[in-house]
Amino acid sequence: MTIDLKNIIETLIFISLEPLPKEKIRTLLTDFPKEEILAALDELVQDYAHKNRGIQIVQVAGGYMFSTKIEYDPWIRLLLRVDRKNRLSISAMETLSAVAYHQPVTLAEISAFRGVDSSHSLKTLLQKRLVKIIGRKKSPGKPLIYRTSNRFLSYFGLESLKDLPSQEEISKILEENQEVE
Amino acid sequence: MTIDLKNIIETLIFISLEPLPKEKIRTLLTDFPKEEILAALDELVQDYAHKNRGIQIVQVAGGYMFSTKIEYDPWIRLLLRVDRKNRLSISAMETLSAVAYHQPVTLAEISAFRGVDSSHSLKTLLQKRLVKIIGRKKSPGKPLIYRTSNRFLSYFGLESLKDLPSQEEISKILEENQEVE
Amino acid sequence: MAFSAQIDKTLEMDTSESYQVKLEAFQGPLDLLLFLIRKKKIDIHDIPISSITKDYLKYLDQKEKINLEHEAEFLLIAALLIYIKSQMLLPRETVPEDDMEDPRKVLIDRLLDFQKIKAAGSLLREKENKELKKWQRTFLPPSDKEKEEELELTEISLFDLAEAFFTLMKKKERDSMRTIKGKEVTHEEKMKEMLDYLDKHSFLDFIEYFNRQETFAEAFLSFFCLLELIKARIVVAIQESLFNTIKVWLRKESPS
Repeated sequence: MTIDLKNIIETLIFISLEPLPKEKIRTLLTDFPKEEILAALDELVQDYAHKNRGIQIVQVAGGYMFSTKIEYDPWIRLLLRVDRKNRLSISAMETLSAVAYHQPVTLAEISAFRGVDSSHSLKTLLQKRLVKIIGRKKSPGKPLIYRTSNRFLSYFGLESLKDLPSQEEISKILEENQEVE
Repeated sequence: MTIDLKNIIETLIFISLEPLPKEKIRTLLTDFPKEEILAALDELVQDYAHKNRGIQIVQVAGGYMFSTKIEYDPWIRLLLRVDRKNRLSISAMETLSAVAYHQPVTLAEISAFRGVDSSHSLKTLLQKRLVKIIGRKKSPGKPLIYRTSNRFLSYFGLESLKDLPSQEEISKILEENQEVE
Repeated sequence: MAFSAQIDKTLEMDTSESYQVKLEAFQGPLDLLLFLIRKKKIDIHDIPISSITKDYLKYLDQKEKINLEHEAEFLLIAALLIYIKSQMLLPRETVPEDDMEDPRKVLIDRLLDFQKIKAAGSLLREKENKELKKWQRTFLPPSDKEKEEELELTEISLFDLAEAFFTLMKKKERDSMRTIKGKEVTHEEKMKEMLDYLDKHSFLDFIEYFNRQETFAEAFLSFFCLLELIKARIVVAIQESLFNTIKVWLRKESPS
């Protein structure tokens, strides 16, 4: 059997428990030219995407990782004997969206955006590691500053913060809401 | 996309925490006839075996599981080595937290606080330059005294050590969440 | 007014929750305000402030019976509305239009921001629903030939760091409580512990070992045990110079 660049990359992504960044793959494979690596990577992702397969390679949080496809969720839960994974509460989701769109942000700012005290939701998000403390604001009281984490990105299947729903998508939702009422 | 028996099996083997026995697969997929399951399983193993791939499905300890191929071991080791270098283990983080909140501090004091010998973690932190030696204590044995470095501050976005989260701030987060759960 | 009746019903729902307002429909004053605007089927940019304010203040009236302390934001919104209302009621001076900032703008901006967050939240929810059905492995494949490493973290934040510390501190507090309460280390146990340690490690740094003892009693006991072990010629203790640590070694020829 031959040593194949595509196979090496497949193995690396398979073995990595975190999304494996493109740059890291390149630094690990210094013997191969950059173009070849990128081409093999693309080909690999396409292989999994196009063929009728149960598992796939997804691009999240700035890296590549293996994941199952959504349609097989019922069988996985059967195997692992678990219920549907818990969703975030409404207030946690809103708090998270306030952090995502206004980061870096303080608790007071989040509460102002949402119009309610958000300390409880923020705690939940910290515990779930979807949000992290990155330091303190240089203002009176030196409040802690929060940002979304890498786990946030993979939780929502986002490659980077640029992939957050855009202003256009949000405006569309707002218009739809108005039409409904 | 269609739900395919072979894909279901592939997903189950992928996500299973231990080698997945044939019988287990059959008990999970009672909707499918036994012959079909065995045929799909064979086909799946053949797929991986015959095509030039980086990963394979192997039969061990009475079950099926995904495995990497031996020829790619050098790259796996490379990845694991790089990962280790860039990560802080839980014990290193505990040690770092002990230094951060108790500084200036000696190894014996850190070990006493954590209840385990912390020399290895401390060495890691020194190598990562998150901790520095500032001198020796004027006590029997003249142990070295450690402090967090400037790099520690910039890593965590802190202006000064006064900005570390206080016990009140953290216990608020920890305790109220415990009530919820 | 039919509309008021409907609002009142909603208010009853809220008051029964003693206004923590964790209902699906309402999370707080901005939510309520949006609700009021929507029920009147009006554009957010064209809020008929006086009637909305009336409804809102009525709502606040009811709320006062309950719990105002926690929701400082309520007062802020109320103050904002009252301010806007007063501006609208006051006879206008003849100031050129564009010199006057529309007091409603502040409120509209906040409401728009708020709406956007809610809308973004609903878009994220769709993604969440999809992602929760995908599964990743949380373990290294067993084929990995490297020896098992301790669990590692990739992204540590200040919170993780602080949490690690205060959790350790709590654990230590609990442990020392237990020791004080009764768990007495016996002479034999301590002796065995020291010998086990010496078996595993080539030597024992006694100062460090001494410092690591959780209580004074235990530290004293370990010192006593050391003396006994020396006397029994099981170990040898060496202090290279004054103030240097005491190193304890197992005697090779020690009676077994």
